[in-house]
Amino acid sequence: MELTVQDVAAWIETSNEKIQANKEYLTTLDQAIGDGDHGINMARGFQEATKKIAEQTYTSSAAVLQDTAMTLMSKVGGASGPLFGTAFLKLSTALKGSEPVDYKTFAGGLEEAVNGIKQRGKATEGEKTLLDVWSQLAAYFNRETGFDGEKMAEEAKSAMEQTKEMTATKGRASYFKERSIGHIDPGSASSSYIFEALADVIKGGK
Amino acid sequence: MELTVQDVAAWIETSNEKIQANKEYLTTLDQAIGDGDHGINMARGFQEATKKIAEQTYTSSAAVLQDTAMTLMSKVGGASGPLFGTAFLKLSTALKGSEPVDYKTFAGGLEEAVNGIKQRGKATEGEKTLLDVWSQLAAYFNRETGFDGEKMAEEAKSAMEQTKEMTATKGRASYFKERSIGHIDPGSASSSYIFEALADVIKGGK
Amino acid sequence: MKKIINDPNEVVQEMTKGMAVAHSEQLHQLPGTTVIARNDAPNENKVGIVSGGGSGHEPAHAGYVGKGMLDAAVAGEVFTSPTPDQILEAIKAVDGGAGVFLIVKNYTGDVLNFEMAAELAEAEDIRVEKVVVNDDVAVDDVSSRRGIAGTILVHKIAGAKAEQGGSLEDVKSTAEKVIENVRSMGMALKPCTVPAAGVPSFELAENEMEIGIGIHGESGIERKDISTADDIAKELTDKILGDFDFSGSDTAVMVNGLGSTPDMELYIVSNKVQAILTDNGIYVDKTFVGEYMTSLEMAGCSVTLLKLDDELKQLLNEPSNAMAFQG
Amino acid sequence: MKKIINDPNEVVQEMTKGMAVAHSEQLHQLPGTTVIARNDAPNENKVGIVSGGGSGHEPAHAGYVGKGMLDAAVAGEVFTSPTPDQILEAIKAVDGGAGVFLIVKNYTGDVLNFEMAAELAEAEDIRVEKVVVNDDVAVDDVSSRRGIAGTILVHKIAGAKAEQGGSLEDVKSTAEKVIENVRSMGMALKPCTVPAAGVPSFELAENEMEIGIGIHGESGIERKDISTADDIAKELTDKILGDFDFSGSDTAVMVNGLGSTPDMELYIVSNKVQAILTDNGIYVDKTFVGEYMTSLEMAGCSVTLLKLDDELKQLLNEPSNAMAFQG
Ligand SMILES: Nc1ncnc2c1ncn2[C@@H]1O[C@H](COP(=O)(O)OP(=O)(O)O)[C@@H](O)[C@H]1O
Ligand SMILES: Nc1ncnc2c1ncn2[C@@H]1O[C@H](COP(=O)(O)OP(=O)(O)O)[C@@H](O)[C@H]1O
Ligand SMILES: [Mg+2]
Ligand SMILES: [Mg+2]
Ligand SMILES: [Mg+2]
Ligand SMILES: [Mg+2]
Repeated sequence: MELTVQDVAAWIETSNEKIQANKEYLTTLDQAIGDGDHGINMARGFQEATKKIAEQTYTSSAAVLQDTAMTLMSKVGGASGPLFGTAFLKLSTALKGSEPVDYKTFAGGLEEAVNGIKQRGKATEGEKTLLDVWSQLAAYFNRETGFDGEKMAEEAKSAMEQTKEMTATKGRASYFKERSIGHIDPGSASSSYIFEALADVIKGGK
Repeated sequence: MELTVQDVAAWIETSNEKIQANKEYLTTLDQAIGDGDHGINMARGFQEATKKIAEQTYTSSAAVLQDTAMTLMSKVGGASGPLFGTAFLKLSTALKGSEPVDYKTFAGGLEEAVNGIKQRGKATEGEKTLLDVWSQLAAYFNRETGFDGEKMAEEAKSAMEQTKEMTATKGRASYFKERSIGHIDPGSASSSYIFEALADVIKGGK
Repeated sequence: MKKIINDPNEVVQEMTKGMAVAHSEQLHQLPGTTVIARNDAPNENKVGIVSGGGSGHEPAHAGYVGKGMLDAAVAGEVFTSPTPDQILEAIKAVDGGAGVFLIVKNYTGDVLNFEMAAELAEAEDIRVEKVVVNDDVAVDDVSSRRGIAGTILVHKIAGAKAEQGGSLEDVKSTAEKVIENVRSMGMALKPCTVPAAGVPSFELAENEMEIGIGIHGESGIERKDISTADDIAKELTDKILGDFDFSGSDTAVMVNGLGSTPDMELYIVSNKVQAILTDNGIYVDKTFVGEYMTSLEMAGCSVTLLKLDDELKQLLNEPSNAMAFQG
Repeated sequence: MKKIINDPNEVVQEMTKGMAVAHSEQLHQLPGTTVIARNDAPNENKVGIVSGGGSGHEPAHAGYVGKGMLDAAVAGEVFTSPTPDQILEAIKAVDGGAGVFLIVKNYTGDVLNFEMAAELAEAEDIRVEKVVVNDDVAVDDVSSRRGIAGTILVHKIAGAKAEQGGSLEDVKSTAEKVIENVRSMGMALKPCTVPAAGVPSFELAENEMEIGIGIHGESGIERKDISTADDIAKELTDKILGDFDFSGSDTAVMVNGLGSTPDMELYIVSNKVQAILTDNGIYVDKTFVGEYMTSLEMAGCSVTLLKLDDELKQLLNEPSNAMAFQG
């Protein structure tokens, strides 16, 4: 299968649904090892992104993702705003000109997104940040050859779960040092919802 | 009987004991219809007055009461400081030259104290203030002809109890208007302890 | 009781000492007292301005000691009026020959102690005049009205008048004009705890607020469910406007925090107050938002409105170098 | 949640609007943003100074907008860094041709968003430089140290330098000198509640305090039983003195309240801090006591120490008309 403009728009919409539904849970995660606003930030940003996309008719996936990126950048704030903004912007750029989006192009776009996050956040894998989910998903996409909703959702969940045992060395959670162990990283949780949303779209064959 | 210098010093000391023992109760009364500092204020003032008196040897009751007055004036603060200070100062002035103090002189001194309180506080009887206790005691002394600890203590207690049914129209309790009904006036309670202390001294024949 | 203190009975001494040390370039403490005075006091031929009252209302009153405002502030125990001997020391320290002016808040304790101090000063041949501030419209009976945040505007304007060389009578009549034209109204969400008492001075349920409360927790007009900032602003402002006719006037507005209310909330209230005043044809010349007259860590706010004429406007805008007053 | 607000999601908009209306003689809000700017901005050939960050730290940052300090402040959502587009608006509004200087607190969110804004501004041919303040010695790793109350001293000194006509490079190197020489350490007794969250951001038992906590409730060094003000002052000051050698130096001291700690308690702490510094042969040139960098209604305080040379001393003493800074 390939991703159509409608699929990509549905992805953002479904991400928003999941984030709204888990807004309080995300905030609780951020209260444990951060400042308790992650759910609020993400819910605000994805709400606006969904609204923006619903108001427009798009002819390219890249355009959907670019509007998503710009909205997240200007509405989320905090550490996660520029990082998610960068991730979607890099993905958008990589997808430009491919319509519908084939698997390989998307996998390459994810790699670009990961590089963008790394550069912006000066983080590497294992520092207990949203990068850990994006990076593991990019690697998974690189290993595989076609979209598989089931496996992708599993991969996202497991990547998120794995942050639980890590010691945070970036972002607010790093102030907790070893005490950050045992808590899921909030940004990884919301990243996992984003990939689960994509999995839903793929499974639904939308 | 007549009051000696030792009796008068014992009066202040016993007043202090009673006030210290009831410090929290007085504060509770003031929390209900005031600002919750009456016990603290009185305890601070009488502690200092007792200390001052203990440090000195006195040859006149008037001198004991004058030092009491000045100490209360400079250590109690709030509304009650100047009022108790004035009461003891007027009493002291009236007792000057009478040693030991006979009943009539003391009764006259109480009347002066009442006038002093009225003038300073611009209050009259029935406004639910410490004046109500001092005024009722002065009237009682005027009716009777000799010191009687038993009856005097009863009179003080009943005067204090009567403030419970009054509506406050002076001091902080007046902000509560009718809601001040049902609460004993804190300044009346501490005044009652002062007269009970005098009753103890008289009963003890000290 | 969660407080950063040492001995609950020494809080006032340690606070005044802390102030004097922190701001020694400008202020000092009179030895053996809790009086904070300007380093340049007494100023020859300038009327000395003294205020004070119970502690726990910081920055009132020592925060307003400085050029253009008070010459000295007398700090009593927490929520307890200072004693006449302390007030007398302040009066003596700031008398530069032109007399001393006392700004007293209308509480029995403050009035009695300042009155006695004035008598003692007069006995020492110092000319003393005073005003009693009663801006709190929560109390119906005008003679019983409490002095609350409006007091700070009296400090400012009387201080400026004295600094300009006004006589004792001038300062008094200007201060009286401020008092005639100033009204305040407050409310609280959470009580405070007097250190020596150790327990909150009153209780408010999780969903309750008290309208018209005094700055020591004295009873207000009504206890009811918490409403929005806009409703609260409206309730406080309406009560003030119902008491005094400000329509068509130039005014100064103060939105004052009682201790633990964030500036954020005060500005949200101020936002609505300004809108209400505009709707009522009242012009706002100057706005003060912040903690000016607190009640320890009480949560809540008060709104103050002062009608300005040209003299008051000019005096309000004079510079002041008091620590806690934004010129 | 006991707060005087309307809609928890509108607190920042209503606050900034309230500020602009209250202080319209001096400040205004950039339309469609939560940026507060000086009315006289941009000043031709003066370096524009911009700071900002999450809201909830009032008076930081908008309270420091004024002559001699900031040209504009950008308010993010509560405890959430502002976004690049808003910061860009501030930069554009204050650029008078001499470039714009950004003062950023060291939080990932603030750094990332200000960095992106700087890139956007450079794309529009505006010269931008920035510093990242990391004064909080509670964090061992220097690169992760948070920016807390010391930031205000950076605002003051960089602002004065720009006002004197310093170039973008001058302002930057002076600000860097402040950052090299400033250290802070805080503690909390009670948490605060973010309006949109509705519940306290952390819990502290009735008898507990947290040493080294951040201004958003980020974890500190140690949670333990509440001790006396003197012990707390000593713990905070010792940690600072252990991190940087202030001996023999002239310094500025700031004792900052986190939101609901009465001035009384801050002065009691200040009193002890001064004594400790004197014992250590450290000379205090200037002391600030009050709420400068808060954390909504958190209870607690921080101590900041800045080593002064002649330049810093002179710049610190320059006048400022910012609402929340006592010149
Ligand atoms: N340097 C970084 N690189 C990558 N991700 C980061 C970095 N710092 C923080 N994050 C992510 O951001 C999340 C926190 O986002 P959020 O709570 O919205 O912002 P803030 O920390 O500013 O309050 C963390 O859970 C983490 O996944
Ligand atoms: N005008 C007055 N005349 C006489 N007594 C008064 C007057 N005002 C107050 N009091 C007395 O003072 C008492 C309160 O004293 P206290 O609590 O020490 O002072 P404050 O009210 O200043 O806190 C009241 O209970 C009342 O008896
Ligand atoms: Mg967060
Ligand atoms: Mg009382
Ligand atoms: Mg009192
Ligand atoms: Mg945040």
